[in-house]
Amino acid sequence: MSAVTRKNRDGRKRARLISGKAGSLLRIVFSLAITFFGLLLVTFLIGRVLPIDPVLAAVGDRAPQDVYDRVREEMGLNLPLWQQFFIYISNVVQGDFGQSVLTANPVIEDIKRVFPATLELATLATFIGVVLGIPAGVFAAINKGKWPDHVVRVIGLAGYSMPIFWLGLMGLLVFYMKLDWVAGPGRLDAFYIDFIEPTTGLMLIDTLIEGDMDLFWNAVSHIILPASILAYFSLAYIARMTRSFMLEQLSQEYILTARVKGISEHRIIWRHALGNVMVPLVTVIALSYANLLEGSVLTEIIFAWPGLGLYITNSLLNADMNAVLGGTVVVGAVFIGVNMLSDVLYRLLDPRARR
Amino acid sequence: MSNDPLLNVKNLKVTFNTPKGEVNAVRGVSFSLGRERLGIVGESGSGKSQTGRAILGLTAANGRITADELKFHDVDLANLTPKQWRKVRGARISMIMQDPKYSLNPVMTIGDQIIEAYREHHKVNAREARHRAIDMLEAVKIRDPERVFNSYPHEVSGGMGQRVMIAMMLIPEPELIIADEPTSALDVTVQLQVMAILDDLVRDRGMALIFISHDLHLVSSFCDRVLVMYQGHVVEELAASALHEAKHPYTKGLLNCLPKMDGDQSDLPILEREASWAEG
Amino acid sequence: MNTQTTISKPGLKQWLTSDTPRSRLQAKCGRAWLGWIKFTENKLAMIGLSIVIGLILVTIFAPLLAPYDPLAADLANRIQPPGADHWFGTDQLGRDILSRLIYGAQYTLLIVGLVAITAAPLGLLVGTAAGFFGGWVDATLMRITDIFLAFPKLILALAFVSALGPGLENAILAIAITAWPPYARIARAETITVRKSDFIEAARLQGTSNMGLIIGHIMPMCMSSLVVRVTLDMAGMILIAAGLGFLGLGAQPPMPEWGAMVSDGRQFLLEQWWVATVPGIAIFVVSLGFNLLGDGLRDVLDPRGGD
Amino acid sequence: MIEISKLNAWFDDHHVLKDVDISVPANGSFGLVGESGSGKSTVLRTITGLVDDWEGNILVNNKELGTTRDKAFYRLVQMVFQDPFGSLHPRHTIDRILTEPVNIHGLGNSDSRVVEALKQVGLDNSFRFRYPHQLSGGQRQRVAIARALILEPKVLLLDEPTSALDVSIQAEVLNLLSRLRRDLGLTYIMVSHDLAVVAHMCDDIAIMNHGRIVERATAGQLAEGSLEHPYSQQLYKAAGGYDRAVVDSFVDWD
Amino acid sequence: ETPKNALVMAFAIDDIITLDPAQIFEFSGAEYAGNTYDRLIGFDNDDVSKIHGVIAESWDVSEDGKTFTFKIRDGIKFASGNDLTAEDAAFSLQRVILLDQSPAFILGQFGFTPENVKDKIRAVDDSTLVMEVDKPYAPSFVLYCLTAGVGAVVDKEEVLAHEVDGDLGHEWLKTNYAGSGPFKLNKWTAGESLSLTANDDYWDGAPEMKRVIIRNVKEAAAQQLLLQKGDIDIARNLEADQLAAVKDDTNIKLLSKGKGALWYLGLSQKNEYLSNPKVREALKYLVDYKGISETILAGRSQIHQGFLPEGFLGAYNENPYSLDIEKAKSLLAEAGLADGFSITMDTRNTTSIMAMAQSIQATWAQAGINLEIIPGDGKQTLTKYRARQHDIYIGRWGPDYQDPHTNASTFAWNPDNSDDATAKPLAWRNAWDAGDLTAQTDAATLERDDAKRAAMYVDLQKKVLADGPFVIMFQETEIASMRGNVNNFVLGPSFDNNYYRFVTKD
Ligand SMILES: Nc1ncnc2c1ncn2[C@@H]1O[C@H](COP(=O)(O)OP(=O)(O)OP(=O)(O)O)[C@@H](O)[C@H]1O
Ligand SMILES: Nc1ncnc2c1ncn2[C@@H]1O[C@H](COP(=O)(O)OP(=O)(O)OP(=O)(O)O)[C@@H](O)[C@H]1O
Ligand SMILES: [Mg+2]
Ligand SMILES: [Mg+2]
Repeated sequence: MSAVTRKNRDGRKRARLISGKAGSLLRIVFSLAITFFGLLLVTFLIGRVLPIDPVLAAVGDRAPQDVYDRVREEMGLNLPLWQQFFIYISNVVQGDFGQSVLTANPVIEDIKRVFPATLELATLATFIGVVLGIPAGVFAAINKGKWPDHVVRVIGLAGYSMPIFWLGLMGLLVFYMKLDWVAGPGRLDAFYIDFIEPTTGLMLIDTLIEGDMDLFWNAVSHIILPASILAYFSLAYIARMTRSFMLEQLSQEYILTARVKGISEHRIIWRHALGNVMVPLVTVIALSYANLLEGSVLTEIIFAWPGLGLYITNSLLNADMNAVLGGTVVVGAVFIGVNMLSDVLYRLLDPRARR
Repeated sequence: MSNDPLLNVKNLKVTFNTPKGEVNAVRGVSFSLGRERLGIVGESGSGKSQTGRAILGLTAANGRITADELKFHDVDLANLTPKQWRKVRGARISMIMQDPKYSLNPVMTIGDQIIEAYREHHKVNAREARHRAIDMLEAVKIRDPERVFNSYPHEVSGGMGQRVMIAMMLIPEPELIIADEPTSALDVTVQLQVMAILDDLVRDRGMALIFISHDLHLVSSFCDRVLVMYQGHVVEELAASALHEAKHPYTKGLLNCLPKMDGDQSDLPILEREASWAEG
Repeated sequence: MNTQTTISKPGLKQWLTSDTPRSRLQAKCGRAWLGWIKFTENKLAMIGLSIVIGLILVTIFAPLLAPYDPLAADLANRIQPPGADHWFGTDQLGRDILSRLIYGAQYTLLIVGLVAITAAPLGLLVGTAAGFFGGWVDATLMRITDIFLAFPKLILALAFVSALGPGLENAILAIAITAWPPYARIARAETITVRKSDFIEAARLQGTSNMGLIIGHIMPMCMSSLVVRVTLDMAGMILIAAGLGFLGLGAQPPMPEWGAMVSDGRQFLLEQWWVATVPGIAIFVVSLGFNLLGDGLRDVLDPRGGD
Repeated sequence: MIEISKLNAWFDDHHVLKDVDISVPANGSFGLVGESGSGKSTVLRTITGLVDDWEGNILVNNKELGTTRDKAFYRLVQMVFQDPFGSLHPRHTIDRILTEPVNIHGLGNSDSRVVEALKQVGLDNSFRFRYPHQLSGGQRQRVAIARALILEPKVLLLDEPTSALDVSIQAEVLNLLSRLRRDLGLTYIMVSHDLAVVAHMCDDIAIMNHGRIVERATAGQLAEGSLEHPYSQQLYKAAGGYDRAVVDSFVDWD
Repeated sequence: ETPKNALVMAFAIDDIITLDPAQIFEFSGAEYAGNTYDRLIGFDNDDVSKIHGVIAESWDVSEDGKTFTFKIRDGIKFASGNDLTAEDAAFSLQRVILLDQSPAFILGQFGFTPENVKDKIRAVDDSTLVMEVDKPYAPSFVLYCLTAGVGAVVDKEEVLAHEVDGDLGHEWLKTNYAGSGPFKLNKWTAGESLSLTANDDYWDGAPEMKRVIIRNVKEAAAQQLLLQKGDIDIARNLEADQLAAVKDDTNIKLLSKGKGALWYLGLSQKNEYLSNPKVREALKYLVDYKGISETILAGRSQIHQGFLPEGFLGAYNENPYSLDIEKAKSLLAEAGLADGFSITMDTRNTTSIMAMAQSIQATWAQAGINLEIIPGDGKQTLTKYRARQHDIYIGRWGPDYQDPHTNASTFAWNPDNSDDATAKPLAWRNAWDAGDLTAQTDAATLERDDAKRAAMYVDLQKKVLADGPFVIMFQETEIASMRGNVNNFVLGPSFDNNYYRFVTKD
């Protein structure tokens, strides 16, 4: 007969010691490293299983065989897989993502160029989505089952189910061609292209830095349509989630408490209920923002918007794997960054999660 | 105890529309209330809470209130606009909820929630309001009011939370407080301590109190008068001191079925319900 | 009260609504019946159901319903506007759009059906396992989920389609592979909220195995939020399929898949709007249907709601 | 039947149980009282294997318990939770809830066993195919008891089985539990914060405070109120209803 | 509205992967080089048989046909301000061979190797360039090859100033400029835009357009909107239906020019059905040439079945095949395939190709052939094609230079049909053993009499037409849609010859 004794109690203690502040930082770093490694590995493997010949992008279809063979060797494609991966990883660790075959530029340079375009678009779209989506969702929730609820729902759903290229082209036709409210495809009118030296890469900010208000308004009128169309998607999602979170909160006891205090309905909804709704909502918004930051290829094609989505897709279709890998890492980093940001916001908004 | 009635309730009915048909939660409750402590007891689902909520106009959206009379002083509570309600709620009639864990907004500090209750009804600046709030926290025997003022609800214990709740509901100095099982989520000893605070405050400020509970014993030792409810009806009304003289079999049954401390392990008497009770 | 009125009508209905079912079968049927009754009271859900049933019927009876051969090209008759001969006009190869729409219903059904039965269960399994076991299982599974989540979705889908070869089935598989991580997250969150609850511990005390707990006790708790999310995503799935089609990796021509029809038609959007718009509206209607149905299903799946 | 000695338990760094000793004879009934958070539930949960981090000796039916519990253990020991609203799976019918343990332990005959178990706790067949939310609190708690009984255990651990219930229903459930103990020869450990309930149900009582047993008493001693520890006395007084003077004499035990 | 002195164009330019003329081998890249670099010689866009000097004022061919001597024009300056000399020209040609990029073979086929090129191509003095080829090729063959992009002259001093690790400035020139053409590079942003500025000192007259801005717009519909709105001057990639739409717009006019590119089906001879000559012939009767050309490609192509595009020396412009299902059926019956068969076709997923493929699919169905279309992105289908894993490939082939040998050497030439061959012309990709045609093709390069040479090519084309594994269908026509006020935009037979320098705006 042996009593149960507390096993490895000291071990646990020690484990707990590591789980202090430095420990949790260490754990975060470790899990980030794993995630990135996974991303790289998956991308790399994709590059290998892709039935697209990466050499073709570099030499074209009509190159003679000897050029083809030489370039293939230059690209390191004749090495064993693990060796290629190892070389790639060790370069990445040194901050070198290599060169893109398609643009003849270092991948890093390319990303510095295309990511701000996407960032600008996604940020504005998310902004519009949040500014319109939350009130729409609240409005639907407080009118649950009545016609405003249905209207919000159907409009949201329509945004969800129309292909973006349809919306994009129709938007161009109506607002650009017919009504002349907005400018056409591109980030600036074509003959302005050379007028602006990218500082941040964000056209709205660069034009302001330049101090040229004409350019700024030109940039605004270019971005507003694609941003609105992207926003439609996040709006639909945000409104819907807001609605359901709101309904949940409105049935909570503390709402009753607020009513007992004689507080106006307005304050109850926008301060009390929404304050709580924002807690889960930041995660939703962050996720939809992160998704937009991947870049929407279709929007980018239609609006001639040189963004990340198009860059990665195009690179993938040409098996320009350095570019794809670089892009994936950026998207992954953005994703993780946005998630961390949402965690921070979550903590900020929800005192229960602090400490 | 002055005898001019604060609240007059005649034939109050609360009916809910549900997918399964109508639910009559309260079926004709009448009573009048002066500046006294009135207890409402009854088993779960007997309509205690709904009676209390109807007085504050807080019946859920699918519910309907009818009453021959529902008057607070000369205010007809049955026909108030939302705006008029806001003048009554908090300022003149208030309610203490059962569970502080769920009844306080988790993302607002306790201080903000108390101040909000006060400033809704008193035009004072922020500093003044803060002052009042801290005083009030002290009044409910919170030892470190400054700290609690800046805390969030999850950072205080249940007993503390309930004190905060009391402070919040009393700060606008209402004339009538409805306490819906204010202590049943708490430990026995804490429960009594919280009740003592409530007792003191109500007494000092000359408020009327409706105390809702399912614990007959507790209610009778705390209140002046007791209403016993069963299935939406008041089956008996008695003075607290006269509890042992209760006549209604339901009331007696409730009293009997409490286990005693005497260590007697024989079966407890069981309440045998009769259909006729539900007719009122 | 309700049952009182039905008792006067004996027979099947009484058997179904009996308060004291005599067998599990009877109880099951009765429950299904009650669920159905509850469902039918939800008008929006009924509209959704009719749309989905309509889609299924169209799929089954396509050959009877379609006025033309959906594949018959007729270059002389291309891009005709809607009219008496072709209700929804013709496309760039002179094929009747209505007929293509009718024959295309099956692919839409296939896409949403297959993704729903692959991605949702996969996400559910991963999420519940991670949430339930916690510790390193959770860490591992969630890292994998993160990797897939952090991966650009279209790239993943594209890569899969490219690797497996183009075609609808592979496109569907690719979509499923990009679709599961959010489901895993939802399921995990839900699992974490319930795994410490009394009813799970109670079940454990009955000697239920971990697998039993996950499948029998945890998964049902995740179902309603998952169903809603999946039905909400259905439109997105049709659209991703369309997007893959736009990039040429979706359905194989001349398959009249709706997304591919929209993307083919975009070229004529400015002048001949109907070519892309008609299938676009079809996608909208169907996703509306699934959405309404999903909301209704959630109410039925969650026996607590409503009463 | 149950011998517990030197039981300690931790949640992370938090030392929740400190040298708890309990001994319950077969067919005995042992009561644990104490304020919220004093560790009452943890004692029961440690016995049933729901607590990972503990040390000490636990003997059930003369068998020493290790860190894991096997199926056979659960046929011997069952537990009823405090909250009848949380301990039944909201998506399972009563029938399924009761059938599952029967199937897991391969007892067979689930149909008749379920009916029998329901009858034991005084529920008729009309409840069998309902969902928990379609039952009242008392009925739910009966179902929870039925679930515990369906495996025909010898020991029943009761974690505040009536604290969520109305007094009238509490009486019914308490009577039911007494009857079952008599009829089936069960052994109970019952946790409650209500002295009267424990006094009514149990032969021996322990009063817990901050993870320690501060006092032991028999039902008789409790009835007389002859308790020594000041905390016990306070509990005893509190059970007498609201009395302003008594409340003022309370001290905080934080 | 665009400024008067700037030309704004929407053009799918994302195929540009380099700006180094020694490497450029893509359509839009060629157009860039054509407008920014001068070559030694050029040809008349309307009559390619007329070859004229550009940087070379004149040239001589030696008796034995192996030595070419060019006299370099005086007074040409590079954008850098350096004088252009024969040394620059020699360096440029040597550089092509030394760098050995994709288009290097255009020069390399004349016997230049990295080892000998410095001897064989050399500047005798500042104004004389000598080039020695290894065989007595037809002079037109050699000259046409020099009109291609590899003949562009780069600024030796400037390029070498940016040399890294002996790369002859290649890395730098990929994204920079060192030429003497009518326009110079302002900025290239890959996948986004290309902007050029006028060379005001251009020896042959400064362009009127001071800036040329080309924006990458992939979506044809978007190009249409931009054009109709007047935000651009020229839209380059409108498809059939957009062209139909803008035709009615009075503000817009169209300019078209037959290009060298051919649309064809490659029939893999590894396939048991396709290796049957009767089947090949049947398939040639099973394309709705007229329907596709008039509807799907409306205006952007003409029916053309010989492997040399119209305008090339020796082009055979008869089109013997037309849609004839009965004939095809009887041919299939003769082949013992009266019940048809199933086969796949790898198809790029662009709108036109897809539509063509679907039309073909529908036509073949009428003859009992079940065609499965396997869509894929360009590089993907191409990878498969190059690996000889297709049944049928629907493709577009553009000549590399203006000499007939460019197409003959791919459609009618296959020295080694084994899987590991070193030369992989289209004939090889379709596993077609061209037999005697290989030798005949080689012989044609050495025929110095143009008329005889032309006859040889006509003969080759007829043979390929009759028996080859190619269903050549159309010759491409390029259409530029432009605002009414844009004049003198020039489209040439290849992208090298699309010129901006003459453009004026009203
Ligand atoms: N929104 C609602 N819809 C339908 N029925 C309701 C609603 N709210 C309350 N009820 C019903 O009204 C009846 C009275 O409820 P009430 O809350 O007043 O009971 P109670 O006496 O306070 O019980 P407890 O002691 O459990 O709090 C119950 O049967 C309840 O089911
Ligand atoms: N899962 C857990 N994780 C961390 N701490 C816990 C956990 N469960 C219980 N505790 C802590 O252990 C202590 C004892 O808890 P326990 O539930 O045993 O108390 P109790 O006496 O049953 O109280 P109550 O009367 O409220 O049920 C408490 O301080 C509690 O906060
Ligand atoms: Mg209540
Ligand atoms: Mg407990």
